[in-house]
Amino acid sequence: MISIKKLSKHFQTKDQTVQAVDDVSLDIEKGEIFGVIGYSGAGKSTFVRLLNRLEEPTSGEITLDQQSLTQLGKNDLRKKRQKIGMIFQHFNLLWSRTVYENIAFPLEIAGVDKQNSKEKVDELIELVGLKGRENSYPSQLSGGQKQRVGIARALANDPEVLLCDEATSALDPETTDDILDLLVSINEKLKLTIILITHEMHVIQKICHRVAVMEQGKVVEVGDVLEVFINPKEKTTKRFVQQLSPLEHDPERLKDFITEDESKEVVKLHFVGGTARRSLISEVAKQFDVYVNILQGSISQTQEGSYGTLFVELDGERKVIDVSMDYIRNSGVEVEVVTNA
Amino acid sequence: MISIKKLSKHFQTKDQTVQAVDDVSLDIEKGEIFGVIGYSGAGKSTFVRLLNRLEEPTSGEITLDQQSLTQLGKNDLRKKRQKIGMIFQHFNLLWSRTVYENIAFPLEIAGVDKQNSKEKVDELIELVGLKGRENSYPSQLSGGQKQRVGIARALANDPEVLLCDEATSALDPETTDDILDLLVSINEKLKLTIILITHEMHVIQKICHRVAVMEQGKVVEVGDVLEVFINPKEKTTKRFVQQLSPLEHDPERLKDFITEDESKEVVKLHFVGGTARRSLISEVAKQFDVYVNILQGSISQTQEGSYGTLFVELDGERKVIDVSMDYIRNSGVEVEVVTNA
Amino acid sequence: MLNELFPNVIMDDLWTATYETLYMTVISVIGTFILGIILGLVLYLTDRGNLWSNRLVNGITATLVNVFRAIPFIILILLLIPFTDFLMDTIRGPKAALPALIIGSAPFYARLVEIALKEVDKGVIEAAKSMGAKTHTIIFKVLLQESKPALVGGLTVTAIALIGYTAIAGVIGAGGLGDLAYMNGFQRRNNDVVFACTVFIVAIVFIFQWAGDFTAKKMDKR
Amino acid sequence: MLNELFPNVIMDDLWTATYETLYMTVISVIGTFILGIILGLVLYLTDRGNLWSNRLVNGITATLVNVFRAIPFIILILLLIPFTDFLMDTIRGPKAALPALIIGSAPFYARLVEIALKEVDKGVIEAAKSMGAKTHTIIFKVLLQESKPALVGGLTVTAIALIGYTAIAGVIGAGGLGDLAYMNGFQRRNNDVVFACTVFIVAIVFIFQWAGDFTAKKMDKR
Amino acid sequence: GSSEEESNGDSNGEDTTEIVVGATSVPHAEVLEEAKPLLEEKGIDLTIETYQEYVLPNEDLDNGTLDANYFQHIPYFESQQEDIGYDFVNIGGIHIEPLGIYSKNIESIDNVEEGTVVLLSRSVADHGRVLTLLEQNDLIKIDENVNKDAATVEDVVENPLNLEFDASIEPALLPEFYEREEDALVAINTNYAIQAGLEPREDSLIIEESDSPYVNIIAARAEDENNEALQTLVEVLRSEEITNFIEEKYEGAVVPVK
Ligand SMILES: Nc1ncnc2c1ncn2[C@@H]1O[C@H](COP(=O)(O)OP(=O)(O)OP(=O)(O)O)[C@@H](O)[C@H]1O
Ligand SMILES: Nc1ncnc2c1ncn2[C@@H]1O[C@H](COP(=O)(O)OP(=O)(O)OP(=O)(O)O)[C@@H](O)[C@H]1O
Ligand SMILES: [Mg+2]
Ligand SMILES: [Mg+2]
Repeated sequence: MISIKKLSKHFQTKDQTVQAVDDVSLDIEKGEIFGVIGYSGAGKSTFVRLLNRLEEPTSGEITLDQQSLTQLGKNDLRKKRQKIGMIFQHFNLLWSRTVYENIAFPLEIAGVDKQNSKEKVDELIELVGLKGRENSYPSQLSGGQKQRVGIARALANDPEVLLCDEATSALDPETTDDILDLLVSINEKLKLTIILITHEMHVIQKICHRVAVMEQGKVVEVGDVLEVFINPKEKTTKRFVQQLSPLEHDPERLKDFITEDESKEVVKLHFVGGTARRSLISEVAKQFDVYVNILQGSISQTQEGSYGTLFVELDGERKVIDVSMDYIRNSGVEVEVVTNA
Repeated sequence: MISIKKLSKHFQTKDQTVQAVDDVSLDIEKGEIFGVIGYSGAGKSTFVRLLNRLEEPTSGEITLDQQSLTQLGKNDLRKKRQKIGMIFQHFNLLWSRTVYENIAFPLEIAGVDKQNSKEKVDELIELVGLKGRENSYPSQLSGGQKQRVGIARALANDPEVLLCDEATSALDPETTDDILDLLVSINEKLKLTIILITHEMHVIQKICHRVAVMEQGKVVEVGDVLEVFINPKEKTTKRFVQQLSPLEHDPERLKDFITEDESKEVVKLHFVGGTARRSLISEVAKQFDVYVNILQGSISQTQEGSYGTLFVELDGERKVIDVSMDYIRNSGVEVEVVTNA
Repeated sequence: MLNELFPNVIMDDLWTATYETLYMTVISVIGTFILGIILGLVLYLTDRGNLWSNRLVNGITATLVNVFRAIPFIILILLLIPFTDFLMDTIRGPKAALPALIIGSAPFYARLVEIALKEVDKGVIEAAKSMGAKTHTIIFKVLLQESKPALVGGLTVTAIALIGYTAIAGVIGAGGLGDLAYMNGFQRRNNDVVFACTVFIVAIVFIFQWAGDFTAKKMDKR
Repeated sequence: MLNELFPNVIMDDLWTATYETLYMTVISVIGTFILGIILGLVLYLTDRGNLWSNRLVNGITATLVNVFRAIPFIILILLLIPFTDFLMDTIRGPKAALPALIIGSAPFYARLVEIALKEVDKGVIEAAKSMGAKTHTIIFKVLLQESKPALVGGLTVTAIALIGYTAIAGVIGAGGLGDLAYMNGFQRRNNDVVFACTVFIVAIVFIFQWAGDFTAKKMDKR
Repeated sequence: GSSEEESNGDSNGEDTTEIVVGATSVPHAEVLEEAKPLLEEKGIDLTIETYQEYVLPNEDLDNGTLDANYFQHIPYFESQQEDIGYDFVNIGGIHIEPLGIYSKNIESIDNVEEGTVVLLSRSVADHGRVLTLLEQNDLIKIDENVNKDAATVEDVVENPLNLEFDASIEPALLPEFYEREEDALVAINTNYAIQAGLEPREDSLIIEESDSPYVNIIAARAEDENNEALQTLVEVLRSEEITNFIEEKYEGAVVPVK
């Protein structure tokens, strides 16, 4: 549905040229929820701003529904944009309008009549939990409340494509979940295509179908969410995936367990779904004369089996430990001995 | 060090009175990292803004270092504020100043000479990863980059108290970690007191000593981080704590495992530190004729033992399952049978 | 008592002059507002990087605006006489002063409008663009709305400057308080008349300023 | 050729008048800038809810500013004669026009300054406050810096209005292009002189406007 | 407009005639105001239009806005006719405003020092008068080829004392300059001099005599030369009542034409 070809955007500052987006090619399907992650300054915001031509590309092409967006005339672009909702990182609310009026704005633009508009806006206000604050001005709202107005506004005109720039990063987990559920339900009901920038991996995990990882303007990795999560290739991706179980790699806390003692070995077990049996740890305990002490980590059940990482201490004779490790390896779980580096 | 007594702040809007902060009493120690969490609109921002009197309280008192802040004269307040750094939710950078000049601003205010100022600013720019962008203006920065300028600015004048309003919520995990490490190291070196608003629980977990939970202007729960995490009392708190292992409570995904089958039981094991042995699962596997299948959950090692939650399936004869559960319970781990509600 | 302090002040004249001043000011403020907003919008929109970015139109408008600000007001009045005659069917009296007053102050207000529009947050304009707003909508619902306090502030300043201009318009018999002060007061050395007129003008200025401030404050929801 | 088209234009006079206009405008722009910024700051800072919030001072300043804007310029010149004599040691010529020009336009610029300051983001003022900045620092490093483009824009508008005022200042022999246009052009029906003077004034207006726009654009880092 | 009123007046015939007369504020408009009730008695309804300067009243007379004007003296009237080509007539002279030259420090016109500043009104209509007065006292010489009444500062051909002319002062401000520019010669119209508290005959160094050619007249379009209403206007303005009024009110600053 959205096809991006060799898209680049350069900014000229006094000292240097910043290659905010650098030769990006991508295809995003209709009805897909597409996540974009990357470090601060990687070019994520610039990338989505190119998608509705708020930023004119330096080079490259964007095709939306067979139509070249980059060559669209002013008027056609305007019409197209009415069907592309956008949630801004900095909200960009009109301070002169109340919450209600801000949300009604895209409807006014699209020429929806007052009655229908009111219904829609009231519904959205309810959905984003701002009931009772309709007549407040943005300056009277908290950060998260402003963000929610921005979200409601972007959804008001039933867009076909929704661009979200850190739409939930000012929100608490409860509100985030509500908003995400809302997005998923619209996505399913109306085949809304969503492109979603975030640095919160659980957002990606919860609702995205595919994810792209940006680094210095380039897309360095792209794929199905689970695939990328299970098998992150790039260092950046690994760092992001790690966020899902933030404690697992805390070397400080593992240090105490890593000793010279031959009879104890700290290993990292990496469950990658598929063949891995769930009862692996008790199987090992039963079959071999070792104790498996779970130190830290997290594991979760996905459609395709267990997925996650556990750090465990194997406690037993050296030989037995080695055999157990082989056994675990053969069950389809990656095993890695952790040493003090 | 900071003592807050019956602090309240009301806002008057056209339709209603918003009780943003409502009768809050708290004590925060010197050198403490104090987290504040709560839903959007709970009054967190208003609360910290009261602490440096950017917002005048409706009633109540704040004492800082034995001095009543609420009664301080203009000039004394000004001097006091030089030692209270603040990171704003919306950055509040001066658009007319470059990155370098923005960070140097508090030093200019404190009258630090050019040479010393330059050293300090260069060091901070390096620390927040903006080397090479010193001469950019805020309008040329990404959201996260702006946030980092705000952080560097708040730290420039070696404050004694640091107020952080969602300081890291626009940042990717890597940068967040770097910033948090930086805060911890300053906290340890210089006994910096930090009051930190966030909705990211891993931030609280990683660096806070104590945490307060706000709801509708009130502090509904406050305590040591681990304590609150292990034993959240309020519904809000529970919802936040859940964020740390977002998958564990996903009832959708557990459903498949919960069956009528007598020989299989899904239980939730709650490790609360202290006496719980790490090798519990392999012990059970060895001693009883059951298989322990780890379904999902996460566990981590803290100074005080294992802490976390695992959902496991016990697979064996009914009687043996019951005995195993007793055994586990006696090891100091909370056991809860999960049913389909 | 009053008669003693103000021996030369004729109340009827003062009221007539007040009426004339108000008549000229109010009508020309309305005209200036409309013309100034249009010119200011054109200046802003055709500037580089903005919605209608167009060097030529910008250049022409800027030239027009500058030329009309450049011509000394007294000469402007005289130059406009044929135009005034055509438009108003008279070249004498308060009515005849209106074209010159409006044409003299609209370019000035246009610049204030331009400055006000430049202060509008680029982000909200982008937001409106991203919703597919027509330029028309962006103008009326974003630019003019978000700059309201500054537009009203600028209009207040212009209105008060206009009161000053009406005094000059006395040369074509427009009357008004400034003219009364000059003709019956200043030229005849009747200080009481000058003083009375000034008090009346100050009162009008205060009312305008107060109304402007009040409206601007009311509109400012930041 | 030029002599035929402009039979009555004496180039020397034109240059002298240009010099006089520039002299009066430039110096009074500087004076207006300083005085206007001070008054504008006082108006802004003493307003309700701002740093020095003070009804009395605000009221007095507003009154002063309004009164001086209310007095017709010609009468202001007359009223200021003793003051001018004391200050400048002459009451004739371009130099003598300066006090009236400055006092006449500073209140006007003050209002534009006030409007510009109101547009400064409250957030950055709070940020400066939270760092314990002195009011002095907030004024010079935040308020004036963050409103620079609007301040310069307003000054440009004021400067061009001042060019118009210099024409009126002709009544005390201040000279200048506006006066030349009136005396040698308009009064003697020498249309060529009026035209030549207007062209020169337009040129000056253009230079001022261009310089102002350029500076404002350069300063605007948003 | 007033031309309509005029045609109304014509159609109404004998009872009332309306005339519109343009005048400058002092003393012309004041004199006309005084004459208004007298004219009413004679069936003439007078409308006074006040002007601030000397170009528009002639312009308006020419284009029919006015029926007559009363602000200019004969030399200016003639130079205007010549320069612009108006077809006007002088219906009658009413008064003279003698112009004087004053100075705070200079004791006598014979003691004028080299380089003395001479301050003149910015009204071109007055320049010839002042220069003629100076020439009569041998301070300067005006180009013989120009009409003395229309002479300007540029027409001064001999200036032995190097007098420095400044001819751009607002006439009403001249008394102020007299007070403060103590070493200058200041040419002040008598009306302004009196209003500023000067005694023209005593305080002036030189002053125009009553045989001055600068008689202020009622001017009208040539076709109205025999207009009855305008004739009546002149009559009334020359009547004893008005003459007395002028003498009393202006104490010598305005001298009625006999
Ligand atoms: N100036 C104001 N006028 C009226 N109401 C206000 C004002 N400022 C804040 N509020 C209200 O006070 C409440 C608390 O706001 P606050 O900004 O403290 O929330 P918060 O906990 O920081 O939320 P978030 O996480 O969304 O930033 C909110 O309901 C908000 O709408
Ligand atoms: N107008 C501009 N002029 C110059 N450089 C710019 C401009 N806008 C963005 N940049 C630079 O382009 C790069 C990409 O910016 P972008 O806003 O796309 O990053 P991002 O991935 O959204 O980061 P964040 O997560 O911090 O919001 C950054 O280095 C930024 O500084
Ligand atoms: Mg971004
Ligand atoms: Mg907040």
